Amino acid sequence: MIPQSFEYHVPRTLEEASRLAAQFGADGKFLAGGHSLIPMMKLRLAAPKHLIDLTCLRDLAYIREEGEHVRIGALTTHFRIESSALLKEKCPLLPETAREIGDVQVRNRGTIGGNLAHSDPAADWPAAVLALEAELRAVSPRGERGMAAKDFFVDLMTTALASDEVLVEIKVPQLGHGTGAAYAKLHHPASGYAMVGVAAVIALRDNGAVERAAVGITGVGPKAYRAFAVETALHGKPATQAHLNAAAAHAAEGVDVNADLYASAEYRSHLARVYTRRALEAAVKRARAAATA
Amino acid sequence: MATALLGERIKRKEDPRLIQGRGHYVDDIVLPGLLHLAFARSPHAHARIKSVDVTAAQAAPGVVAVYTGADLQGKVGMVPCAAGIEGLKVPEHPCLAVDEVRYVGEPVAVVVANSAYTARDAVEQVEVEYDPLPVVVDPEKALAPGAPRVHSKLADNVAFVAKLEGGDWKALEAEPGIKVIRQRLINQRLAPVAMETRGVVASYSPGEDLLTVWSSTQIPHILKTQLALMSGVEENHCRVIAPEVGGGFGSKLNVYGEEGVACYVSKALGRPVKWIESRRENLQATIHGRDQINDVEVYVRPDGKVAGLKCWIIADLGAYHQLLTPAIPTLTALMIVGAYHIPCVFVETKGVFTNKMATDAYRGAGRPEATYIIERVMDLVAAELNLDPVDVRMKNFPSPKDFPLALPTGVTYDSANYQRTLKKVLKAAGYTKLRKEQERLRKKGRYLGIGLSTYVEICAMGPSSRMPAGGWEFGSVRIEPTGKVTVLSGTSPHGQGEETTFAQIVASGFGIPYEDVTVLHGDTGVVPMGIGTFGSRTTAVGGTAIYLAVERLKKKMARIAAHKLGVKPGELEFKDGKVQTAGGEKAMRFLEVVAEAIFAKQLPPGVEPGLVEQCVFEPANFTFPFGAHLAVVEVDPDTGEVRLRNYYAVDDCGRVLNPMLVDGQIHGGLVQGIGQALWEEHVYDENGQLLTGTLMDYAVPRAHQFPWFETATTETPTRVNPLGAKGVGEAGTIGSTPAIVNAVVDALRPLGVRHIDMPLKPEKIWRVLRSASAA
Amino acid sequence: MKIEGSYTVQAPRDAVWQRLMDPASLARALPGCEKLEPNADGSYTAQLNVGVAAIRGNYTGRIEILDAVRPEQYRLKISGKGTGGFLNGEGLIMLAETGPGTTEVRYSGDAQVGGLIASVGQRLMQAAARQIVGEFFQALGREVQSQGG
Amino acid sequence: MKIRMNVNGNWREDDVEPRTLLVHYLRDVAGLTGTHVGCETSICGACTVLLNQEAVKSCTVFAVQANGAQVTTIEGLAREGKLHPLQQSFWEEHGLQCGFCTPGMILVAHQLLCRNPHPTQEEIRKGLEGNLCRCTGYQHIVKAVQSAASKMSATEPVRAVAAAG
Repeated sequence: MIPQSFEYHVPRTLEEASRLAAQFGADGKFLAGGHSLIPMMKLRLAAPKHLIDLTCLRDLAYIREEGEHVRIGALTTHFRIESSALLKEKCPLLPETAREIGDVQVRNRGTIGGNLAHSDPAADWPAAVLALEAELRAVSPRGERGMAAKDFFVDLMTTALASDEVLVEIKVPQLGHGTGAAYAKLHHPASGYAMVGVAAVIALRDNGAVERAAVGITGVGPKAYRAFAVETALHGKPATQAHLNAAAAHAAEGVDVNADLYASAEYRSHLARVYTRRALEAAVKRARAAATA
Repeated sequence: MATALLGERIKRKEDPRLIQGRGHYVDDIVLPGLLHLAFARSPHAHARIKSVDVTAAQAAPGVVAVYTGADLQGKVGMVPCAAGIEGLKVPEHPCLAVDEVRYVGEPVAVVVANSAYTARDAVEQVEVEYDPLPVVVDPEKALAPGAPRVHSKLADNVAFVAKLEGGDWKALEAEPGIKVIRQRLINQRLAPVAMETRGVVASYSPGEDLLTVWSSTQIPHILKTQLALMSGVEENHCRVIAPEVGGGFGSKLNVYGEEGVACYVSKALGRPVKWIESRRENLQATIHGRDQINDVEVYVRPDGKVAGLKCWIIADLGAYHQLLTPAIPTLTALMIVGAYHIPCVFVETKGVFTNKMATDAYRGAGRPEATYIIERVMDLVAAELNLDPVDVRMKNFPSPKDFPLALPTGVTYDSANYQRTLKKVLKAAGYTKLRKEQERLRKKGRYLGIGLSTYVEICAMGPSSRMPAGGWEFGSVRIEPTGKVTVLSGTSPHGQGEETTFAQIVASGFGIPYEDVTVLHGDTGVVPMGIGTFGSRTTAVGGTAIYLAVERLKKKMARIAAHKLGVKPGELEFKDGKVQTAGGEKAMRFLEVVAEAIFAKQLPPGVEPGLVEQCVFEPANFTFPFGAHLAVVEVDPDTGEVRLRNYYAVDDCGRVLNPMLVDGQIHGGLVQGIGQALWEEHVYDENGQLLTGTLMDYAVPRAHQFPWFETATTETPTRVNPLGAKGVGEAGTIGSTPAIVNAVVDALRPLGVRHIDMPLKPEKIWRVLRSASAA
Repeated sequence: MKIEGSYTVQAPRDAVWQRLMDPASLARALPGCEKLEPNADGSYTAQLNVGVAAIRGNYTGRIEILDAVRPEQYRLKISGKGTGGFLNGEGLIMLAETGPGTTEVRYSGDAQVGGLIASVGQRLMQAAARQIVGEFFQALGREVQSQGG
Repeated sequence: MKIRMNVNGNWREDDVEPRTLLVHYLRDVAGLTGTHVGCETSICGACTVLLNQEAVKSCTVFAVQANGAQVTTIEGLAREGKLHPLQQSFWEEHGLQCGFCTPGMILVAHQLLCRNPHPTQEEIRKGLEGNLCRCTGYQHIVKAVQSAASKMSATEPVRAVAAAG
């Protein structure tokens, strides 16, 4: 319950934050909402010597529409995303996913950037940003760069971010005409984490065939992943139940599936298939609705 | 200001302080010079302690002292066990381990520091070298010849074997047409998880030689006696206070090593010390519940009449005895026939040591296991004979006229009408319609299940002859010169609301405003004697003591008033703040009578001044509340997830004193019982490591997992006490678990499913579904 | 906890074996290794700062190589303790030449984890173990390459 | 490190270790023991307070992170000796037993009603998902929130608890 001592730093600018991180190396950690890090510090699983609090960088908390994209500042809380009227209209998958994270207190405090940078294997945001083919933008002394979501998640709690790099923005392309998205999750009964969480985006052609499918899955493997095999299986096919079933069967293909007290690897693989099917079904339904709207 | 009557829905006296954050739990107590304790605990399930090096910890900033098991040897008594079972092996149980550790989380050393933060830092610096020893986790393996022994001084891991037998087994076994059904049932290990963890503040004043202990406990008086024995401070120099206690559920019906250590340290340093358990420690080192393997054999006649029941119980006791560890599974044997007239019974209970934390009383304590066994048995019988579970139950219920009913288990049920509660719950749920709906849904490939449980429990513990350390309860009532009434109770309620119920008893007895009554409890310096709050006894036993004290006072006041009014005491009644004749022609205000009694100017001859009476109530028997529950579930055929759709409960706890509180007790119990059926499980791996070490893994039920509970009561008063109340604290927990399991098994019946062990995690059900579809 | 897997190193079997037996290479390849000292009995004493991302702990332990059959297989015995509790493990390491200049290292063993990590890290343990082992073999691969195979 | 915080309407300044959790700051430094600690993994919600009017688990916030903020604890909910409608309803509907989870429950319910003055039963249950109660079985808590919702909408718009008044 009581974390180890650390030094606390409040940088006023991104540059300063990045410089501090470079200075402390492995001894330093960024602190955003703190809802991934502080629990681990209280158990003393993590004991960083320096905490660099980013929450003073208030201009990193925003949601705005720019052209074909929605841009979300990394320090935007889950709740702001959950309740954003703009996102409900432009990218409803994000509020839908936010709603499934932790609980109201966690959503009030936790941030999308912190969640993604921590990259817990059962966190919800990774599935959504993967399925939305979002771009994750980061700043370091070397400048700003963008990473495709599919390249961002490297391994268990390991991302493509360098240690002095600050995740600043999640840039999400708006869904086009005839596109639907959905998030289907099974909550762990104790932790609320995803036993399996599947975000699916489906674009339908006028003839009802699948133009594009993107599926992000969390909770199943050591990191969240794009289920390319599922996507490929759907591409160009009519979105019939039989095709959705067949595609969903690939959900855990090639993944080193997690096992814990609540679900063996075998069962979790099964859950991945069922929840993928459910996410696909819901996404197709919404895509059809969007097409007729 | 209304005169509170028994049976009314009255708001609680406890609440104003609690809803404003003004109550004081142990961690809220601050004393000048307070030091903080942190315990170094074993990461091994079984190991020899080679060395304990405390030099680094001692040198850490803010550390005042560090003590090891060796330091305390001979200076603090053993952790006590009060269970009296013939032939029971009682291994030594030091407060801090000395040579060997026997479960993960066993305390090895204690750090004393000037803040909780520094204590936490320093405890990591206690260096313990361990030599791992063979571990035994599975109680069945612990019974095998040559199994590693938890206690090398003992010949084997069997702590006790108890047998209970009744009825003419020879005749039954020879009976033609008798059918025998066998089933193994596992009642998994649970963690009580009171929202407030354990905590203790000990403060020793050398000048007065006075030890004051604030503990989050259900049994302050028993704890006082035990801490006196452990610490060597004379008992009349010890005071134990249970302040606000944030839930107990049996886990605080105990005496823990940490409490003994806190007393010792305070005495040794002459300063007050505080220890607040972390949740991790709570899951590791506060007692666990349940954990039995039950092998049953049911002897049933073709018409569904159950004629005999055999059960072999293996009870996993863990590594040591806590206060009542071995006694708990013996309650299972006592209640194994449930609400049914089963003439032949045989139970063998084996208590087994393993390298785990001790099990002990957790809400229901041995009775949920019994109810689970017998209620699963009823459904197994129904399935086997293709009968409706309702019919099987009705066939085996005793008639309401059969009570009091002596059973082959050696107990006598006081009063019941099982038929009535069952009929009432079936009506509430619309049973016939539900069965039709089930039929319809089955055709669509949907699995709806309907599960029943018609439980009976043993409560109001209990006659002293059947209890380890007395089953009476103390109550006293004192009327102050201003007419305010002070009630003392030896019980120690911690959420049940007896400050309210007791005030109702007193106010309605005297005919005075409920607001004029204050109930004090949980302080051995204030309440002279007591047993505590557990076993659904507080109202039925503790409330009766108060009721009787009120009656005694009323007699005295009536004598005084009669003397003054010139009437016979028997003509007077207490009503609306007056003591008056039935018609109200002659009356004195309550306060006038009080003044007469206390100022003692004109007392009748032989009447002592003052208005204070006490009573130690000794119940002649236990009480046996009962009820009928019905659960409706739907199983997701894709994933095995269970959704609880409806829950109906009809409970009979005798006379209801405050329906709102009864409802609250039932609801809370239901959630715990349903939690066991569906989610909760405290898991050790094969090396004795506790895998459910935080609330991230141990699933405590949450609000969104439940439908609206439809509850109702029937009232079959008991004659065991004059209140007619039976107790309701554990009913919901006891009744609900089998209802859920029966419902899920019922849902899967078309697949030929006969039984699934708890908790009914989706994966288990999915595997059943999958093997059924493969078959 | 069962740990098993395989890893392919682009080097001949002898070269891989050599690196696996070389304290200096091991010290460089072991994730978070701060110290690795040989003991008189042929075992090593190691100090590691090991973990995944922010979840790290300091461990002191003993590594033993037993029943070595050069260059095919050996048994590895590890015991250590530290801030996260203790770890005891034993496993079999097998080297097979799967092609010219390609060696497959297969490992299978059983690890017993106790203390803090066991009681709070259940959910992540298997994946973390896999990742740490993976890091080791990756580093070992680099070792072999840099030593010129 | 020096911090300033407005707790229940009063500004205070204290020197704290950076690692001091907000819950410990409130309890041990500010002496407000109505906020409780029930777990150590941000699960149980007993430590819930309002931080700048949003419900947070004060065991998962460092006190230094709340520097300059407004905090409302259970002690700050009643006004001029008058119970908040939620407190009143928890009392009337028997929404508590041992009382340990109650301050957190009341404050999270406050958050819920601020955002959704007329929640359905399901929305209430969902709103309580971050708070554990082992005593009540939740039903009376749900009832209490329903009752508070109707009280609050009958008398006044939901009163946001602004620490500064």
